[in-house]
Amino acid sequence: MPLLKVDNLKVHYPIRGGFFRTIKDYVKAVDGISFSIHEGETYGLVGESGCGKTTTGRTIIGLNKATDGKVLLDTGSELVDLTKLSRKEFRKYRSDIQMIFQDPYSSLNVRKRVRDIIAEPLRNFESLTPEEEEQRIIDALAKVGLGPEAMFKYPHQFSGGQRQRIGIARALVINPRLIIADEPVSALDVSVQAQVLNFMKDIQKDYNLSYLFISHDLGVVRHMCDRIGIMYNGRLVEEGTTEDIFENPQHLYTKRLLSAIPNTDPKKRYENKKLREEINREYEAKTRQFFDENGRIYDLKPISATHYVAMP
Amino acid sequence: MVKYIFKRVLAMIPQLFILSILVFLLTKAMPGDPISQAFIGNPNLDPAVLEELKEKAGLNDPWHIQYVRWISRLIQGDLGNSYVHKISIAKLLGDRFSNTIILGLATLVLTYLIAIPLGIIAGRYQDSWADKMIVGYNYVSYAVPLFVFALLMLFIFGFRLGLVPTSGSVDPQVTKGTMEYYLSRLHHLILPATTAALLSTVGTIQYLRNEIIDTKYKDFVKTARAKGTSEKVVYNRHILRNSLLPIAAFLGTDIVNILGGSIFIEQIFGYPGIGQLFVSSILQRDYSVVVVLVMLSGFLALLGTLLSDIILSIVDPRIRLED
Amino acid sequence: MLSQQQLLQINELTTSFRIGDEYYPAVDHLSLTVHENEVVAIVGESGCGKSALALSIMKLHQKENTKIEGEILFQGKNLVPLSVDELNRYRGKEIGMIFQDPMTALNPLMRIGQQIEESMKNHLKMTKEEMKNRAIELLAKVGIPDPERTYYQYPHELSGGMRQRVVIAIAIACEPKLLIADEPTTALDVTIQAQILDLLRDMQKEMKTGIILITHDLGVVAEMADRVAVMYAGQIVEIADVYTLFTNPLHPYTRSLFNSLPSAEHVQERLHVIQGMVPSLKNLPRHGCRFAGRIPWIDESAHEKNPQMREVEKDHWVRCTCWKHFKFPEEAEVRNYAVT
Amino acid sequence: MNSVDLNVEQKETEKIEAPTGLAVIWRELIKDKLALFSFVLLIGLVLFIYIYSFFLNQDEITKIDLMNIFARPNAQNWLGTDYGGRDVFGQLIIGARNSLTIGFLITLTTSLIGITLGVISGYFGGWVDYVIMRFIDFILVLPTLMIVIVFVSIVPDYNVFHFIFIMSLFYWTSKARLIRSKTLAERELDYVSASKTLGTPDWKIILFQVLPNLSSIIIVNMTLNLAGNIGIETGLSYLGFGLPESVPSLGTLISYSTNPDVMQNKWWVWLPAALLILVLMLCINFVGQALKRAADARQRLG
Amino acid sequence: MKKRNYFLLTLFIVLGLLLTACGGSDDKTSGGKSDEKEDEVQLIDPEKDFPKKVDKRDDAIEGGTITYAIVKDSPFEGVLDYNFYQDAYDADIIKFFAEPIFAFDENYEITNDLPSAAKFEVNDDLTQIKVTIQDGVYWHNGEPLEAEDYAYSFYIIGHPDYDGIRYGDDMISDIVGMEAYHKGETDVIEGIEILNDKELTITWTEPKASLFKGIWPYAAPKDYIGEIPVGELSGHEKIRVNPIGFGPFKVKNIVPGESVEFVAFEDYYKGKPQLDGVIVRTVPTATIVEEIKNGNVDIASFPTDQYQIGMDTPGYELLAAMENAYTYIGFKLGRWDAEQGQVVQDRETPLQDKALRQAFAYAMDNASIAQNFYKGLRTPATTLIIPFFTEFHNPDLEGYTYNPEKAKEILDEAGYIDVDGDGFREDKDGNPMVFNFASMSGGETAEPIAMYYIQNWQDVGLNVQLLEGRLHDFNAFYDRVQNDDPAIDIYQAAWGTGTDPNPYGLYSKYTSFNLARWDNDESERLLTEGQSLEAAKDIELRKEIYNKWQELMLEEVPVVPTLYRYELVAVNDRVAYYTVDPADTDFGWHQVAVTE
Repeated sequence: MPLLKVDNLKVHYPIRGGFFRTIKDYVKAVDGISFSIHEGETYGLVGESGCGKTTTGRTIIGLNKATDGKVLLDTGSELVDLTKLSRKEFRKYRSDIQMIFQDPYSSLNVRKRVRDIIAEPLRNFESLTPEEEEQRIIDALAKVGLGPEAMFKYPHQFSGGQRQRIGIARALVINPRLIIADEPVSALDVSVQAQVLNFMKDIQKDYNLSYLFISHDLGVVRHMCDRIGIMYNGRLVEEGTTEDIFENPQHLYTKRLLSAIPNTDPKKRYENKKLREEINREYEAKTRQFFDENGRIYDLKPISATHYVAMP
Repeated sequence: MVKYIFKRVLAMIPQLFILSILVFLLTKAMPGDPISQAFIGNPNLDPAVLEELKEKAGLNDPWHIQYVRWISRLIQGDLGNSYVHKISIAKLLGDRFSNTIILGLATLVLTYLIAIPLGIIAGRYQDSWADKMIVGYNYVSYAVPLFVFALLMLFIFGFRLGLVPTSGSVDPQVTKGTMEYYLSRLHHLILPATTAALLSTVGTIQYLRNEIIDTKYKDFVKTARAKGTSEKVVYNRHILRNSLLPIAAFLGTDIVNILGGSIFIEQIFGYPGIGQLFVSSILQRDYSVVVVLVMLSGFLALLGTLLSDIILSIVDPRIRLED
Repeated sequence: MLSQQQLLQINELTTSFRIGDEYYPAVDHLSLTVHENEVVAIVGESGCGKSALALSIMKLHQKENTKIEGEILFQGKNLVPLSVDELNRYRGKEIGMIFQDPMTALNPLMRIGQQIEESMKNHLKMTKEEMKNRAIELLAKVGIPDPERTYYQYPHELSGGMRQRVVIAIAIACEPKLLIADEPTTALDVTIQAQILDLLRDMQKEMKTGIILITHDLGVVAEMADRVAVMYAGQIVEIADVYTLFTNPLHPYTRSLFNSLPSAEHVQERLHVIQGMVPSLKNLPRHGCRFAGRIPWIDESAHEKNPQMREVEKDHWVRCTCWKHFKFPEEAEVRNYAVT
Repeated sequence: MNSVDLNVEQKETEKIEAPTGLAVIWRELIKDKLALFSFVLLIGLVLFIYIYSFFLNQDEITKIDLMNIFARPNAQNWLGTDYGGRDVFGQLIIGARNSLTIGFLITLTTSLIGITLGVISGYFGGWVDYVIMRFIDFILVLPTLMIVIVFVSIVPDYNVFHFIFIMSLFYWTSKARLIRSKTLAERELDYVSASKTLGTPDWKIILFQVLPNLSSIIIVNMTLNLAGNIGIETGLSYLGFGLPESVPSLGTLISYSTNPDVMQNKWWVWLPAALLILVLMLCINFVGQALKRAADARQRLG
Repeated sequence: MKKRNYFLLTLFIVLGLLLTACGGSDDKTSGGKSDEKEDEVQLIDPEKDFPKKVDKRDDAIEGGTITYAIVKDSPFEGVLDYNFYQDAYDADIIKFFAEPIFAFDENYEITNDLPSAAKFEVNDDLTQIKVTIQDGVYWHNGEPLEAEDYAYSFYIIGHPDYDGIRYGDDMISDIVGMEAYHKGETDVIEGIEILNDKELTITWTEPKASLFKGIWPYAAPKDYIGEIPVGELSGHEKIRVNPIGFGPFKVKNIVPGESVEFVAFEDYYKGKPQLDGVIVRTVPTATIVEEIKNGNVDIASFPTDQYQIGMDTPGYELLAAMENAYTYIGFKLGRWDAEQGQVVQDRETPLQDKALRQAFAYAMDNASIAQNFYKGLRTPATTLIIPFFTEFHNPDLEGYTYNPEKAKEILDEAGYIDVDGDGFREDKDGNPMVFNFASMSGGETAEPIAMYYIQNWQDVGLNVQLLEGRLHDFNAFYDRVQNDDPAIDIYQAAWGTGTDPNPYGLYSKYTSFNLARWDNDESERLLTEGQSLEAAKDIELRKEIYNKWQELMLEEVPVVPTLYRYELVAVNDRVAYYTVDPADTDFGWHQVAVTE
């Protein structure tokens, strides 16, 4: 039984217009996707901007409202459909799912000391004495490699990487089982990015965490994920293990995406370019095979035990 | 566009409707009434006639009946009659309304004529001497009460220097329609409009200055410079147009403010417009006029916001009026 | 490298920004040469001064709080002392510029056509008709599908990729000899990035333009550059042709950078972490090897007192002697150091 | 995110160094000599006015003295007397106190309404926002001055509190709009999302997360508003719809200048009040501008 | 540090502006007057210090134009017809082009002895008048003035659709058949009989003692406006834009609410006017003095509260005339019973005690107010019939002069003693007394005067408070006073008397204008007698009756007259002839001329 099962999730935003703000149309940000995440696993959700990957993550944790579909969380005793919960009811499961945000600058309230930032979930869910609370904070900070003196500082006194770690400490302090990481390193410089990525891997091992890792950077995704779903236009076009995706991409879009990654070997640049051109030609030629008459992506079909492709 | 405008105008109706009830109630709550006040201090008149006149005018009915009567006449395009002036309000407004509109327009135009160059100078040469002068002027005009300033202007330019007429909207001796007539009106307009404009520039200068300073460092300005565009053109074509845009958005509020200010300006410069009429109507409890004037101002303000939306949609390609 | 005409020669350029009452150099005595038909990439993390360098060449900084010293010789003519009017003869005509963010680089109130024509209007004596034709031609050239329609469109009607193409069209409108591309693809998605890079590369070849490519992405460098300069803390720490640098990076910073990069091509267990943080402009170390503080396990004596660029092999220059002594620490150590 | 121009590089440095809240404001004040001077002057004036007025006997000051009408400034009446033979200096102090109090209270009440509605509107969005915004649009187009004048003629025992009440009815809208737009921006920031995912209830997020981040904007706005609100009754007093004369205010004193005789020959009656208002407003403005700069720097932090 | 400079700079700009504004006149006042300020207040006796007319007719030239100012803060209403106007300012304009058909003598009674458009005969019992229109009187449109025109005035005022306020006057409503006409029952007023083009008779249902003063003297140009329905008349162009009369000047152009241009009417029956024309325009109070000084206006009423600045500027002369009005303070004693149509004096208030009212009256320092606030341009009032009515005003009555000691004495005697030592007297039973004093806003000095009275009363131990701590605007004030708001105990108001001295309309128990709601049999008897036929015929008798009444009112003091008023009129030196004396029967606008 997977820890989290997303079943045919849809998020449609109404476009309102006119004086009476009537609904004119919908933006189908997420249009029916299904996947599941197992315990201790990192599931990567990849795609270009606007493909719906962030919306998916935010919907799972209840920041957006789902239009349709289910998000089933295995709490150990029962399966809970998170989409059906009010914000109040959701509180019970907050400690199972937590989130790490993209921008380490805006995700921490600059007005608060680190201590208060990390204590926020504790104060919401547990009634602790100040001493207990302090101990928990120190523990959490230690988990992310920061000393207890950090407690009394403000976010701006830390570097981007450190701030991202404070964000992670905040998520970790209530011992979640699943962390949704929405582009956790895309705002960071390469050197700092490495730090955070290493560290995320470390704590995953230490606490048997599951990640939903949302990113547009295929390099990072390959480094981090066990399984990957490729999203396009609010739908999944391909899903499989990291190896499936990178070594044996099937869907045209996946191929195109992979070919677009700049290769760090300058000698291969002409080769790459040729490959890209080829794939582009193929993409233009065969689009109809991969999209139905409405331009919608087909449902996923298995081509191996782990590998699914959106095919007719 | 036409459809949009139509819808917007339609949407004004409920707003004006609420406003009308509000104002109607408020005016009815004012102590005294327009007819009684004519009798006070006139012991030769018979109080019985007063009652008769009040009854005839329907002033003794409960307010909702008066309101329904009033609104149903309004819907038929009849603004009603002034109790005090004994004339239909439409006629009463005639010249006064156009006076206020002309004064308002002149003020608006002058405001922009003064504020835009100053705002540009202040923004472009930020922290220069000129900028500091302009900002200083801005602070002072923010702090000086309108009527004190207006009186000072009147005394200096009207009386000490004798450059401009000191009251009225037109010379009584000129005949309507002649060149002389229009020149005379213009002559009478200069001082009140300039005075009002000098003080109402505050917001615009401030805003334009900030906007220019903001825009100055935007990427597309860098792009323009990178093309080898001269500074003059960079300012005129790129920075200015983008900075002026938000000012159009203030047209609606500008109109509200100028109408509010006209109450003072008209009072001080003896300029017969609706502001002056409003104050005297309040004092004389000429309800019907008060209500119409408030509604009219509200309507003008609504029109102003509509106008600024339309202007914005024309100037700014990013904004499209949805139907 | 092919021996070519020198196009741009930067000598001892120092660009300082005022913070409070003092000036702090963001670019510190930097020298660099760009040849015709050559793509020189300048790579480094944010705050290393690479963008300051790009803007210094065209003097597009805020005048009030920037100081530029040194020499920028464009075809032998020093641009630094020129007035804005004199510079305008070069801007757009001889040197074109591509900005990072296509969303903000275009004037939202002007039609695309006008914006492209502007530089032609500034520099070329052309009729309206000619300008329009050329603008449409340029739009076609940068791969815009319906150039005639786009000519009349406003920026907001175009997607990010399309806008960046327009920005490029603007930059090449007068066929400049030098293009400065400041992170031209950072704001774009990978697939679009690939297209834009290909476009740039093709055009560069066709027009034999020299390009200064500012980027933080080593992948982009590998795809585009002929020569690479690695910048750290306002200085170039290593410069070499692209093949040499990618196969044999020498400076500890360059090597750390490569090692910390996750790759889509192969799987690494752990990434290298550069210790500490990028120093801010105000706190830049001004003496000795500026990278020394971030490789504390290397003995101090390995660094030069006053590190200089040295040619270690043909056309491969490295700053400071510490590269000779540099090695990555063991993994256990890495974890220790990472915890700060 | 590897944004590149100079601003960002400067921002980067400030990011590291900027302290929070009051400290920035204080630093900004100290740096700007004019603002500091204004601040000291302002505090001095306000303290003087409130403390001094505490020792003044209002009945004594407003006592009509027919033998002493329009006395020029002299040893007894430092600023002479008005047309009732009343001491102008005393009226100036009490008037300034009243005007300041009115300014403070109007600022306070409008802020309270404006912030509450603005934050609610911006934070929740949707139909709540729609309704509040339409309401604000409605109030914005109201001919405020006219309605206030009508209102004044209705209330029989029109006093300071009625005045504050009426003004507060109309003057909160721009504040609500400002706060709404800032809240909208703030709401999109991840720290709000983070708080939501951490199970913090909305009201707590609004009160303890969003509001503190808006505080500098609120402070700046309140300061600048205060300047405007102090002078707010002057105009109404001129039209004769201001406060009753028995409640001295700067507006009453200034509106004596409507009489050309007073305007030209009895400068001591109205000029001190006009100058005091000017000085107060300028001081508040200069301080406000310094605060604004401080707030901007803070904003860069966000 | 540079910024400091512009802080100062802004201050300098403002100061600079101020100085330029005040500069001119500042030295004048500071030079001469500052020292004398405290020791003496220059006293003026308006009767002696100001002339009533200017007459330099020897230097006058033919032609010229003068500007006549209407001092008013809002536009004039423009109801330019005697039958309809309500606002005195409109009357001020009408007088240039329209006139009564009769002439009035120095007692404001109609006379046949002066040149006039019509002569009359009255029958013995004063029930009928026969009016004969003179020849040679023409309307501005060239039509002759006819009997029908005079009759038409009554047809307008009596008409059911008439929206003016003149109908109630019994000189109109008591015309035979008028009531039926007013109710719309008939088209003809029986009592108005047109004998021929030039003659008509008007008959009243009962003798009219005040016929000579009260008869409606205005005609309406029937040829011109007869076609227009009466209901539409007041708003009609022929009244608003192109009104006509048979007065000395013709309306040439009206800028609504703002100004009127008149030109001489060549065919004026008293002779062609000297002037070519007159321009009438409204001028705000705030600027009138400047306008006068600058010579922008030639004749204007001069605001008394700005008298100080105007005093010594050359170029114009100030004329003074007593206004037919007085200010008074009234004590609310009862209420108006609309059903019965009479006053019921039933309020439970210590003010019912005459002694208390007298004490109030003695405590008031009207003389100081007149001198200090008005520089003598108002004088302490003595009786309720103003000196304007020279025949009936009793100059021997001193009225209540300021005498706080006397007030205290009266109070002590009557038993109003301060028992609890709070400085205020309690009533006879030892209960605290607080009186609310209502006064009107408007007018420069209204507030300090009200406060001064309160101080006066408080000085003698009467606890009077300003109603709601503020003054109330005209309408709010009268609304509450008329409706007998129990919150008001004492009020200050003013009455305009018109030209009829008869105080019945203000003080009879049957009139709602008896605002004090005072009901006294003796007063009622005197008032009725005063307007009886006998009294009308016998002026001595009437004098005696009104004398008694004045004395009675002083004794009973339901109201205390406080001030009589003088109006100042500024006349430019170029004006050759003008008078403000209402008794100057020679005066006519056609004689006004200029010297240059």
